[in-house]
Amino acid sequence: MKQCTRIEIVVEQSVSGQVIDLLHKVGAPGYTLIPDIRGEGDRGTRRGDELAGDSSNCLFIIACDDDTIIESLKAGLRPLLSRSGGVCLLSAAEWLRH
Amino acid sequence: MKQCTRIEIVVEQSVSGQVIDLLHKVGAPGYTLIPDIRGEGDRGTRRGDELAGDSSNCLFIIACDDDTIIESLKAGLRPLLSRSGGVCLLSAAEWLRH
Amino acid sequence: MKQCTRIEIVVEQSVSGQVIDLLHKVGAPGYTLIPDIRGEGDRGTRRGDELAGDSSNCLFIIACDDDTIIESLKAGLRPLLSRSGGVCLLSAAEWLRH
Amino acid sequence: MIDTFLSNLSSPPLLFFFLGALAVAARSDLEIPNQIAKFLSLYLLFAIGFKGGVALAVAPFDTQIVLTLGAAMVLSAVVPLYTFMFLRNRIPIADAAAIAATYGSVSAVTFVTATSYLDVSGISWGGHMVAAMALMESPAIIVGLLLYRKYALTDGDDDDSFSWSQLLREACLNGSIFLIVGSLIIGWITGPAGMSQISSFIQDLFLGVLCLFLLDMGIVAARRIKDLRNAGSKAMSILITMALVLPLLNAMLGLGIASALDLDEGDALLLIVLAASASYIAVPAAMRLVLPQANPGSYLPMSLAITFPLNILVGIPLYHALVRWTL
Amino acid sequence: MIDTFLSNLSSPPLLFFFLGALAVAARSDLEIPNQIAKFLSLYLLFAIGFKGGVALAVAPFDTQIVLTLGAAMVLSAVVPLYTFMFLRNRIPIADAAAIAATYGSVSAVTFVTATSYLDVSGISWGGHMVAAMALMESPAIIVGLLLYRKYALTDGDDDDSFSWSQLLREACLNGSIFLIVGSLIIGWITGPAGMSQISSFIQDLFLGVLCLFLLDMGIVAARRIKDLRNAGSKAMSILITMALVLPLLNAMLGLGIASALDLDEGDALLLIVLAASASYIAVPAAMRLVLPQANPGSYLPMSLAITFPLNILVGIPLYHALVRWTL
Amino acid sequence: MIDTFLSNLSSPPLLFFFLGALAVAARSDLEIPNQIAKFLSLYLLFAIGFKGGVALAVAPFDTQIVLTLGAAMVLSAVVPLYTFMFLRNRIPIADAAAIAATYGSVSAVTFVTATSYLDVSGISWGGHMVAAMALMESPAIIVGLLLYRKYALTDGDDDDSFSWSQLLREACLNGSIFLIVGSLIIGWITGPAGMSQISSFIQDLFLGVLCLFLLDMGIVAARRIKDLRNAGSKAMSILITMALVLPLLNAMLGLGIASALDLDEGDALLLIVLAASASYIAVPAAMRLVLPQANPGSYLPMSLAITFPLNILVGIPLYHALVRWTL
Ligand SMILES: Nc1ncnc2c1ncn2[C@@H]1O[C@H](COP(=O)(O)O)[C@@H](O)[C@H]1O
Ligand SMILES: Nc1ncnc2c1ncn2[C@@H]1O[C@H](COP(=O)(O)O)[C@@H](O)[C@H]1O
Ligand SMILES: Nc1ncnc2c1ncn2[C@@H]1O[C@H](COP(=O)(O)O)[C@@H](O)[C@H]1O
Ligand code: NA
Ligand code: NA
Ligand code: NA
Repeated sequence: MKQCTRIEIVVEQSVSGQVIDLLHKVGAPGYTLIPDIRGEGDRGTRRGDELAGDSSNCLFIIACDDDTIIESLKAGLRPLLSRSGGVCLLSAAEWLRH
Repeated sequence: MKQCTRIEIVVEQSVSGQVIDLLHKVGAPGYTLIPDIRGEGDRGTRRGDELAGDSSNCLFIIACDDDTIIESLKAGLRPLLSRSGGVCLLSAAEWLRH
Repeated sequence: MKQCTRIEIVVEQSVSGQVIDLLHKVGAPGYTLIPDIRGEGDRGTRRGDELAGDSSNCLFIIACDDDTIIESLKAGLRPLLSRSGGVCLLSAAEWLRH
Repeated sequence: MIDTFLSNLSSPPLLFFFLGALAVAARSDLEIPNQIAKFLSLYLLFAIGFKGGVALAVAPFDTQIVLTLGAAMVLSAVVPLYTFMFLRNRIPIADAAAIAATYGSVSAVTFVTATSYLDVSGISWGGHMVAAMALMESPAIIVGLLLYRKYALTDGDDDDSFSWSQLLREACLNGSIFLIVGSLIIGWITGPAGMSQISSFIQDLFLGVLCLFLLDMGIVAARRIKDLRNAGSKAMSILITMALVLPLLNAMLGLGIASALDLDEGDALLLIVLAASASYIAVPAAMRLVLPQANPGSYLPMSLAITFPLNILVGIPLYHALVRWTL
Repeated sequence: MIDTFLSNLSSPPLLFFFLGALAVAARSDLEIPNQIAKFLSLYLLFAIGFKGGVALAVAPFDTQIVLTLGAAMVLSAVVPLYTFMFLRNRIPIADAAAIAATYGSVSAVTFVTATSYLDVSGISWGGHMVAAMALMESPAIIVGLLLYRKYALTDGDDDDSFSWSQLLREACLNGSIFLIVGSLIIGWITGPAGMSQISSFIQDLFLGVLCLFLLDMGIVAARRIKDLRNAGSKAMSILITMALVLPLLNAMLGLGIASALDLDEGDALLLIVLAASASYIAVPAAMRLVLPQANPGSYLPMSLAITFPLNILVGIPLYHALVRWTL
Repeated sequence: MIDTFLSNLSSPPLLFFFLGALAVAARSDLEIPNQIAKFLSLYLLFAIGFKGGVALAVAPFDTQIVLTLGAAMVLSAVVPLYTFMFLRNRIPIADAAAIAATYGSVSAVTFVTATSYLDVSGISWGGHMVAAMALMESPAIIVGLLLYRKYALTDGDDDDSFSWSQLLREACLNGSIFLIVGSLIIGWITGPAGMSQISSFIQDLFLGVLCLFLLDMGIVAARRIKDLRNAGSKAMSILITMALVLPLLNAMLGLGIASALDLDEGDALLLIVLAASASYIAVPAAMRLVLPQANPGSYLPMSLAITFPLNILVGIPLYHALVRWTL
């Protein structure tokens, strides 16, 4: 078991590629991605009904134990979140190493 | 960064509308919704195989920094959870503001 | 409200049956399962594009307040994670009892 | 008669049902994605509804049709009554009410399989039978819930959450009921002219889609059998017996009504099949919302894993033989 | 003319649109799974593109066709100009730009509904109109964004995130545009020989698929109406008026061009329908990436919940009557 | 011969494969939803299996058919042997075993593309070739794993997780193998009578569905090429060379067997295509469970991004020319 930070990011599906690029750039050790989900926030409801022009969200989960990586990830996310909306939550977790 | 509570609710898909209504009523700042997922609990297995009469679950994630809202959300959820089952977990998190 | 541990497991979709068997064996009180999701880690990208031979991941969420169960779950997961990859995160949470 | 059985069992749709069940038994990972299964089911409802509506447009209502529709609704309200009375002291009362509703209501796929059985055998049937099916979906749900409220709630608890409007919405506006009724009405409005526009889609593909859908049904029904085994309680033997006996009993009732109304061969068979079939989509969906106390682990395996295969494999040719023999 | 209206309203696809809207109004849970809806839409684009390409292969380009294509593109660039100018001081400027792009661009499903209206009425139309539709998707997006940049960014902010290559990619390589253009080219390469291989798939199923797709459109459009009600701001009345007036205005422009170019009855109607229709797939997708400041809650309900039903229910027969009367 | 190439390249299905690849190259967001892609693939397996079964029902087994089936299985067991021997000292041994299994097994879509190539060219082929395909899916998986266990596990580790029953289940009961074998048997049981019930669904739609499926294959294959570029190691050049050479080598072996058995033109071509094709569904699925040590990043791009396009674009007409020239 190892202490780490669990980072959870919800953004619009269409910018998921940009988040993946960012994760590669900052050197995140991996990520899990739940695509095509829904949500509601300041920018209205996203019902994931693409044919109605509605967008979907997606959710990234990243376990990371390197603070430098976390800081650059946060820095890279901010402009993206303020442009296209979304949330990013951080919390402490224990990572079961295999 | 801002302290907040991360609320995670798993309920049967068919009551998701009631949860959304509740979130609107208590004034939650937003939510993320993962529809059509599976699970197992006291009320049996939900395989999400609707054509076999099986129900799905859905998962709500809500970041909230207002304790009044959280309390009314909890109060509103209890009868729903005891009627139709499900779980609600709360934990502390940091919210990256954009 | 009750203290509990929130366990989150990401594994390849094809071993989800083994995880469910394990959960039954150790006596977990229930689980929530998000199937067919994506991810990237040491073993490459899993785009969930089965027809291209690509595998999917799935994510389990387990709320548990019994330490014995948690320990046997961790013990059962380790070989599975080292064989087929994945992550397991544990954190503290409060469980709203209905 | 053995002949009819064998030819029924060797029709492609039923063989694909077996294939699906076999996949589960052999622990193959064969699976129809769930959105696809839902789509195949929407297609079948859309096609059968439209077809029924067009048939109604060319052969309009007469007294016999009105009587048939009325009898179908009564059937769907009566079956829950005796089912509930038999079960209510034997199993939890919420489960008894849910099972009553399940068997009073109908299974659209069983009906569709019976229509394609008739089509392949060259026996005609009336479009109003689709309307009869649609009318039989809801009454049982309402009767089931009223029975539960009458017998379970003497102590007055849980009463506050009851709402007639929710009950009626769940009973009558379930997506599958809505689609079949809507397609029926549209088929009836557009008539043969509408049919000529979409008949390749609706008629030519029908049996192929039914094959794939029954493949999926075979898979889910077989999984349910496994579930049944897991449960293995005392009550289970009652439930299994009921799941085998009720369809036959209800079929007899259907046969009685069919011969009283002097229905044609095809319509008689369809009415019997409706009586004998049990719901596994509309009723469970409604029960989860209006009667969450009932355990889906009891009523679902009964209708899906026992009654459904019983009806499509043995029931249809058996009821057909009875119809021939009686009428 | 009343006749044309009624026969349009009683065609199966339109009735299924109503059925979808009714499902939402009645609070039924009827729903088409989203991957299925996406697939039905891919099918329609694939089929109409291929059909158009094959038609082009047998009746190759002439001057009138080239002029039609040119006029279509100009139309798609001009409509955003006056739409934006009218709106820019009345609502937030990003919204004005997005609405301008929405109405300059086109709706493939409206087009497809018009082609099936023509097919059912036995009126011929040219395959190059599919190319015209494809050409009209993108220019409006580019014009809309340029207008926004010219009028909104005097203060210079937000400028850094702009990239021409991203804009062009979003405008021209959106999946739906790519598929229709690609299918058009493939249909054009393979010609009637290719068509004979896949015509059952492409032609025979077309109207049936369109029924199911419009069922879904009815559902999503009706949900949007509910959204509109929720919003209920002052600006909303402007937006609703625009959503009703713009299609008629743009249709007039289309009619003018059609009669200037002396188009045939079928092609004239299709050009008008293209002018009158508003995008709800390609433009919103592009706007979310290149102009996230615009609120989808304004431009989407306009095109989807008002302009789209207006066009398919009333517009097509009305424009047809105008074409007959003018040409 | 150039003619055959060009006409192959200009058939709609192959052009849609190019279109998919182009979409990725142009960075369009065109995408087939994954449940839809899975459904299209289930449809193709269902249709080709059923068709093969019906063909078997009318032209039953003779010695040559039995010999063909036997030869097919042997082929599928032999190819992995030499592939593994060549690779085992050049790349990680688990990867060598997985690649060996991949190339010994077959690609159903390549086979299906070849059958539609034959159908469009008016050349007949035997239903037993579908059985041959089904028989070739599994042996290579077992041989591949046995090779790995023989050569990798001298140090005895990891041995505990091995289970013959799991291996056999993964090798033989994979969903796609199960569906094709099941459909073959059902087609064989119901024969032409069954076919007449579902032929519109199975035959008329086949090429249209193949177009959409190859569109998706073009997309995923092109993404894999991008993956290959990312990897860019020394071993990669070996892998790329193998992915180009193995299909040709295996095709020669197939040609030899075909002429030894004196097969007809159509059957000969299909046997060669089976030999030349490499698996990208059944084998990877099995490998992930029974040999998770192997890196899917090596064997998948080989079969999917190189061998698959090579076979359908160049291979089929080339092998056809060779068959014509030899037999
Ligand atoms: N308070 C919140 N809790 C959970 N998810 C949120 C919250 N606010 C926004 N989201 C998610 O982030 C997406 C974009 O949010 P916004 O930019 O506020 O519209 C929404 O569609 C939700 O999925
Ligand atoms: N201990 C648990 N951990 C995670 N999810 C649970 C747990 N218990 C129940 N659930 C979820 O909540 C749903 C309803 O639970 P129940 O009412 O206990 O049947 C289940 O289908 C699961 O998805
Ligand atoms: N650091 C991480 N954070 C979140 N998810 C991860 C992480 N590493 C791996 N995963 C997930 O676990 C799966 C298998 O990981 P691996 O065994 O490292 O390839 C990946 O496909 C991801 O979905
Ligand atoms: Na019944
Ligand atoms: Na327009
Ligand atoms: Na091979």
